[in-house]
Amino acid sequence: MTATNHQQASQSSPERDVDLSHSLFKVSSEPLSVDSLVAVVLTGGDGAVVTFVGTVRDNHMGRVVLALEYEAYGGMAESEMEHIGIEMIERHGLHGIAMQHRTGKLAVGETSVIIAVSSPHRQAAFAACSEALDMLKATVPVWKKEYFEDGEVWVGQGAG
Amino acid sequence: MTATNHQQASQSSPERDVDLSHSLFKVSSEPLSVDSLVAVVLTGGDGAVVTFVGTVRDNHMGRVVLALEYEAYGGMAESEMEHIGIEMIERHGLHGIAMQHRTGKLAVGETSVIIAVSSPHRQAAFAACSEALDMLKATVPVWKKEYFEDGEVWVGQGAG
Amino acid sequence: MKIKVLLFASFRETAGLSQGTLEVEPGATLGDVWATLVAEHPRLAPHSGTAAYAINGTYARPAERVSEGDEVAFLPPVSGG
Amino acid sequence: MKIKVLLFASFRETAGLSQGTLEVEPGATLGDVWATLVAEHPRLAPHSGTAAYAINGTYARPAERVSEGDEVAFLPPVSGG
Repeated sequence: MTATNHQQASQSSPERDVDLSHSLFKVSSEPLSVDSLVAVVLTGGDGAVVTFVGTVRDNHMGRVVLALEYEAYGGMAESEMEHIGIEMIERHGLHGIAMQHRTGKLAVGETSVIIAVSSPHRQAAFAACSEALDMLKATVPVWKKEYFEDGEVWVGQGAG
Repeated sequence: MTATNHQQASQSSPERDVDLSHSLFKVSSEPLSVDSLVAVVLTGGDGAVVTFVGTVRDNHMGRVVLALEYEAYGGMAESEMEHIGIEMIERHGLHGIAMQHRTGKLAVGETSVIIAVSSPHRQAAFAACSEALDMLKATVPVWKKEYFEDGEVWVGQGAG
Repeated sequence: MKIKVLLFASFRETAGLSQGTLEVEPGATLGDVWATLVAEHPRLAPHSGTAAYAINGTYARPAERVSEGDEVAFLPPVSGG
Repeated sequence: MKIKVLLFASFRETAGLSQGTLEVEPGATLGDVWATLVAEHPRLAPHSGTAAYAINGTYARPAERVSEGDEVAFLPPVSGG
């Protein structure tokens, strides 16, 4: 059985009045571009964009990793990323935040996730990018399977 | 008189044994690309690349900024960036670091500087990128002129 | 009443099922839905302690009640990034 | 002896000169070179407290001696980024 994305409409946040015109929250199988996401979040009022680029590493816990496969609950993942984004915008006064996660099987060196945040000032941008990443790893419904030379395993899910 | 870059050969650092094969230190007038610098610093052993993208902001101290002009002591600037890069690699265990600064007159929204660092782990990458930026702003011989509607001024240099 | 159930990652592979429809009693909670699912797919039982629950794309607690036509998802510990 | 002098940004504009050659005494320090330069371009004088010095592309202190053919640069407070 192949991984599938279960899509649903991204939830809006009518309870808060946050400008998301320079923000983006997306889960898809398409390759990621940092420059594209920087262009999304940048406004004329910004002096700083900080980005995090997560890539497939060739090892984990001392074992050789051949590839990673990402599966997502697409609609909910985008909705959870939006919640994180709104919280970061409010807490750090960002002008924009983009969070995009790739799904499917990725080779070593390929990009799995990018977070880009724009802010008038660099300290807020670094803090928000780092916090958004921690929150993504804690709450956004995406799962990672590691492919080794002698098998495969879903990360952190116990015996399959 | 137009701004000129005074080039000299980039200094090597024979006193230290640091692998700079995934690092780059460059000052030039060409446009900057985040994806290009991510590709420079990324190795198969990395899971994290953090980048800082500095852009021209449309205001400063309450005044409307029309453009910025950057001038550099090119050879020395690249040499100072390399010193910073080596210090960051040694302190944070980075695999690579790229620092590229653009010179010339830039419009609002254009990118003036990019720093990209790669690391097996995200905390080191965030810390190193932020520290490298602070050091760049403190020691790398690059100067910024702000163009306002009613004049122009070199930043932080007193009366011209 | 009928609800839609989604499974992901190791849960999906363990049950051999990515989505399906379950018949549950009116007033059933998410915990009841999970118990019904585990009765059909006993190999999911070891995951009872780690599963997170969602209704219609939002995290929810086990005591939350489901309604006809809800989309209920059972989520292994997330590992994105 | 002859040395090469580079000026940047506000220093360059103030002196109306981006590079030139100065004749200084053997044994002259960077501070002496700056003083010679200020004598030729008095409008640089107000910047004496903020100028940083470099010899051949490396920061150096005012007491450092220069040698024939050195490239000496006087740097306003940097403002890159």
